[in-house]
Amino acid sequence: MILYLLKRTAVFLVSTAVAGVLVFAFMAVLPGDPAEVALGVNATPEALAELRRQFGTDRPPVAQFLDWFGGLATGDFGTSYVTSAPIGPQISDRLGVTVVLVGGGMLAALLIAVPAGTFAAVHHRNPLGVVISAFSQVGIAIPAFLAGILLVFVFAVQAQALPSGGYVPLAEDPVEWFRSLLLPWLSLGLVQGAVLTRYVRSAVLDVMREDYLRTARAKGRGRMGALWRHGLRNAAVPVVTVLGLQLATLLIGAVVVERVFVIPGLGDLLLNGVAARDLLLVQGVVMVLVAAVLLINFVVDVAYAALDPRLRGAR
Amino acid sequence: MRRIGIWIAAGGLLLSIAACGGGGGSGAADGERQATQEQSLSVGFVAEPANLDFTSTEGVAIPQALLVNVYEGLVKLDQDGAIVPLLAEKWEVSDDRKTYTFTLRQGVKFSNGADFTADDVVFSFERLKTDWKLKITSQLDMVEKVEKKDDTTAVVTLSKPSNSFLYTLATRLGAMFSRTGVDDLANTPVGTGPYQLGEWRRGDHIRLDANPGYWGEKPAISSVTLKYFKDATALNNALLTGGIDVISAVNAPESLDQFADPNRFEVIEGTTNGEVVLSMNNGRPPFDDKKVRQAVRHAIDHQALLDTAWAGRGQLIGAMVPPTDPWYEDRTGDYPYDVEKAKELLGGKTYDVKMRIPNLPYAVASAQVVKSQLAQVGINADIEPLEFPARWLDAVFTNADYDLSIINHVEPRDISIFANKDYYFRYDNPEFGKLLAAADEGTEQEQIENYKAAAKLMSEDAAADFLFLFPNLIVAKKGVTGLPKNAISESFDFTGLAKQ
Amino acid sequence: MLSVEGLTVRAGAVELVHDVSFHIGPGERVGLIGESGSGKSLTALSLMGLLPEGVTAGGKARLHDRDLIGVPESKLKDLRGRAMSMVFQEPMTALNPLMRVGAQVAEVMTLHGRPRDQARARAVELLGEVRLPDPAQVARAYPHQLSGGQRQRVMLAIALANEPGLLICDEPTTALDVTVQKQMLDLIAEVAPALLFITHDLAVVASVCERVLVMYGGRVVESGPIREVFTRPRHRYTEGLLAASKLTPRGTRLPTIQGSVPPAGQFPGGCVFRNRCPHADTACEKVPALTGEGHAHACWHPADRG
Amino acid sequence: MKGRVNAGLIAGGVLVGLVVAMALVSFVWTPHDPELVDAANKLREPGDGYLLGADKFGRDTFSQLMVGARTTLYVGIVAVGIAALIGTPLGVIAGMTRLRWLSELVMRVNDLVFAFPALLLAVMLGAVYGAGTLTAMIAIGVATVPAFARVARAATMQVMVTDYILAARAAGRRRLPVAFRHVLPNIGSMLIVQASVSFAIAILAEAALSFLGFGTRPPTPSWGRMLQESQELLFSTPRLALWPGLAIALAVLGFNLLGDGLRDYLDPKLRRIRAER
Repeated sequence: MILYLLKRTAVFLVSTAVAGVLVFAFMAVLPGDPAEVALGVNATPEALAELRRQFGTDRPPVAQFLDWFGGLATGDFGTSYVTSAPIGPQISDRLGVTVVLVGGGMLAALLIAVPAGTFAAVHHRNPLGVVISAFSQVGIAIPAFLAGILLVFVFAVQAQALPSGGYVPLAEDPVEWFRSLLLPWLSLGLVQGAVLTRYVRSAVLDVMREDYLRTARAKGRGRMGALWRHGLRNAAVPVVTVLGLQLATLLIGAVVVERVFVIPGLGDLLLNGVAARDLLLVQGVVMVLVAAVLLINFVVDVAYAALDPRLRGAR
Repeated sequence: MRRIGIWIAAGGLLLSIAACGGGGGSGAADGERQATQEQSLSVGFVAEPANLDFTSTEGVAIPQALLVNVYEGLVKLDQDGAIVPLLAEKWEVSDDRKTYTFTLRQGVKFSNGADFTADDVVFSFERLKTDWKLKITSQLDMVEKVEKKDDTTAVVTLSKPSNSFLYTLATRLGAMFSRTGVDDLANTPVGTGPYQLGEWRRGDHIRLDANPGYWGEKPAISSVTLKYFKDATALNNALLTGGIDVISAVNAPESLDQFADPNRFEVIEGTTNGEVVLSMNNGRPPFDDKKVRQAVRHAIDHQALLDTAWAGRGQLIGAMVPPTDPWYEDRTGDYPYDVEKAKELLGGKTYDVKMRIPNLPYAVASAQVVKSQLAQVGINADIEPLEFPARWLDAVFTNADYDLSIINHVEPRDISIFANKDYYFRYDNPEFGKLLAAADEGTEQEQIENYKAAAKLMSEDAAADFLFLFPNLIVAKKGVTGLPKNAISESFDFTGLAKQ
Repeated sequence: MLSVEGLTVRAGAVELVHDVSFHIGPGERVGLIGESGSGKSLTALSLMGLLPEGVTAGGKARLHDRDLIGVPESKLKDLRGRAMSMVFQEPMTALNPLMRVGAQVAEVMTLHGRPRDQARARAVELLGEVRLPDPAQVARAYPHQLSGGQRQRVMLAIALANEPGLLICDEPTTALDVTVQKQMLDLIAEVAPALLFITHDLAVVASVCERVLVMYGGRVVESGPIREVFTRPRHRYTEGLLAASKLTPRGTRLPTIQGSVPPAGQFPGGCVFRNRCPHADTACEKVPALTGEGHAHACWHPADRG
Repeated sequence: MKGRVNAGLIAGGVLVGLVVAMALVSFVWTPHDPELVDAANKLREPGDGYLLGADKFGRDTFSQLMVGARTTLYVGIVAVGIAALIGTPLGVIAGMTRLRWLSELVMRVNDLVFAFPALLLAVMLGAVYGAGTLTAMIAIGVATVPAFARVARAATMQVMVTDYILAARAAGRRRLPVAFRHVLPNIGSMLIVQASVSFAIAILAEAALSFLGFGTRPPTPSWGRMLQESQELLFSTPRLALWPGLAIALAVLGFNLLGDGLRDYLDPKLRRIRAER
């Protein structure tokens, strides 16, 4: 187990470093010298040189990379060329919002998918189970932003029950914080929940066909008892994979929901950075997103091992 | 049944949370604030500033938020467009109209505590040449020197008489900076205005709080929150659900019906200085050919464009002059919609051109109409939306790498941009420059005459096409007063606002 | 002790097991033999109440004085693992891969009321009783760390934990290596109370059981003491089966049953074997009854008439 | 052994068929020019030659939907094509090779690519080369590579232990011929299923990108952009959002059902290898 953890950790760290190189290289090929962009066309060569020195863009790329990547470890993302504000605090603010948004959305998805998927599997032969399956198929087919727009329309504009958008920090007003996030959570949760329902259903169906479930019943457990005690944890293994995949794609995928609900998350920051050509900011956000996905992969791998003893020795 | 159960439970949760918020949230808070005389107001905007330094960053978002509210100039425009004193109590103009002696208001302090003196006036004018990074600083090129006579008197000497000088001082170019407050303009603006920066949560809002040391009358609203919405629909929804009090500019004009209830909302529709220009690159084929440009002007059915792209809100114009300017003349008849005429001018040729537009609602909507109408005469325009501001500014504005573009030129009295042949229009007619120079140096009557002639010339030259005048569409909650009908300055002035 | 009377198993409209009757006395070891598709596993599963979804059983089956067919799950589950237990064919998949072996053995005891710590201790003992070396360590292992033979011993330990009156083994050694098979069979023979042993392997049944039931096409076609059935088969199917399993001298024709087992539900009416039977005639269009005391058969033209 | 034709397969086939038919017909005929702005028909009610009415530009909604189907298919085909062309060889190599480090390396690279989701790639590419259908397709395609590689690898590993491959290998066949002759045909069914599922995801991704303004350029009709443009009229003219929304949902549903149905039909034995979302 310890060996496995060490190995996974190593893979995670190496991948992150490689991702860092990729992100840096990608940004380096972007046309446009940040100093030129900042000073405009009428700038003097001296001013340009001075600004390049100030930005540090006059140094060799490798040195720039090491400086930047080394800074990341301490949370120093550099200072924006455009806004001349430090990037680190912005990213950490936004990351917090996105994590709450995506985490809550996934929680909502789980709360929907686990009961619904299990129910649909257990009752896969009767009409209600089929209806749930059909619902989840339809849910998958609806774009998240459309779900968001409709939720706003119904709950905010028509019912006037919840805010249509905006974000209130938890520390400022916990009730408003919750209210401001409820619809975004729901729109992520409904769509992701539909996707997840399918996976939970098929995982539970698979597990229900497993011999050890029959063994459990032969021991004297009832159908549901066997499923509860022996099935769910086994079914969780494939579901955790999907959950990891979903979480990873959602970190950036949530940007459309952020847009609909005017939530200042990481995706929004990225789009702002792109619109303002704030390359260092874009670079930082992309790096954080990519590292987060890799981290999620790592956590999923570890969760696997925690769930499934067969993986601990192997690999 | 389990799924249905969950639905009911979720619905119940929503409702209970909603009820609790509805009772304890905004309603109660409103009452409280009124009781303590601490009025606050939140105004929704579409474009958020990338930073707060309008001396280095283009775009209207920064002066909109900060000018008059945080930064003040020597003069300002009143609601009718007249120039009135602000930091200058009064001024005297020499007989040759080249020397302006400003008497400064006393007891004015910057929000960093420093006193405002004639030294700051000299400092601010010098910064235009040394620190500003914008092309528009050329509008004050006629300033020859600025001197301090004493602490409360500053003398500005012009190289030639200029009608636009005082007017320009009312724009961001005339903003007064503190000698000790320019270290971090991007994040910490320091001005003499009635408001100072309270909080800026990037991507969400800027809060301006009343400046306790303000020299003049305290504004009725002590705390204004500028909330930013990239999405026009989200902005509408925010007002509909009480998230904000005012929409500064409706960017989804078709949706105005939502605010039809006069008991809840007030819709203000007026004009702005914003000419939505279909720019044509005069500097390269095919639009270096006047006939092709003229064909474009004939090919566009402006009324149809306004009706479809912007819900018919706004006004048709034929030149770079809004009706609120004194030298306005109706030039919409210069190029009537005439497909046959356009085809004739093109001589049967067809063209493929690049239409590189900012990814803003009005531009994307207008571009689709323009493309469709140009296709009727054989000009195939390929629309490429660029992220605004950065990519558009870089590709079109700075490098003029475009054939057609569409942008709302919001700066007041900006017909002069056509006189600069390096401007992205690449319009180069010396006659036009002469007319403008004559207008600026001449008497008031000459000014009007020459501006009229210049507008006529550029219209006939088809230097660009003018799609429509951007409407000032403001929607406010019932009871918000002091909103301007016409937006004629760069600033969204909060000082006159109140809440009943 | 176990008596089965007219057991039928059906999946929807298709009857898979028809009218099966037999009984097993206390301590008796009975083999149930047949090819795959003969209905032998379904018969066993219906006794345990573990038929797959959509498959139902009818008829009567009683263990001591408790009904096994047509009673609600809640009553049946008390019997499972206590009064009767079952060892399945696939040891590789029959254990929960995510749970330690000891816990899985203990579970069957705690389920039926034994305190947890007692059950844990007893589980280790049981693992020893099924001849697993170092039972304490095995108890801490996960299934994937054990071999197939070891896992099947674990299954046996689970089955025996509550000292049931009846043990049902469904091909318990089929998936195991030959050398391991023998040990396993010996162990089952040694520890089993009353036993219903399902297999397709004649040699295996001969080594473990005293009595045998031969199934084909969902029917019991012959039954009786091992020695009699194997030496003097009466049903033509049993005869063919025995002939096919005998080693023949090189060069002689291997006697096999012609054709192959039809898919479920497509057996002929009357005698289910008649489409493959060399002796079949019009008489076989009627269903033959299982007749005979002790050694019974269901055939219109039985072999070895004298 | 082929499974039976199931209801999902038929329903999926019909929905996908409809999309394809709409797209194909749009090449030769649409009721109106989908890009023609006509103020006289602004927000025209359905009927009288305008089956589903017209949008605020007076453009016929039905014609736009038809041409939008084309855009949808373009994006799907190119994106899935890129993913399949890159992902499949990677997966097959990883599945066939006996060099553990190579297999491991391919999968690690895969994980790394996976860390750049389609939206992120599209935004990054859009920032450099400008947003448009092409960058969207490339971004979605590249982001889908890992899904193909994983499925191809898993399927290959299953095929590699089957008897006929072992026999071919024992007979001294070289790897590449084995890969082409035996492995590809046998993992083909899984790849088709994956393609169908990926197609559905590509449609959703395109819609999301169009919503953010990183998708198909105006005025080329795209369902995602139609939906985005209809937002300001959601209150007064909800049908403008209804139709493209429905088109997206039905197309996605169709491709998902088709994928599931194909999986059951083509190879029930391989059911366990799930298409990756």
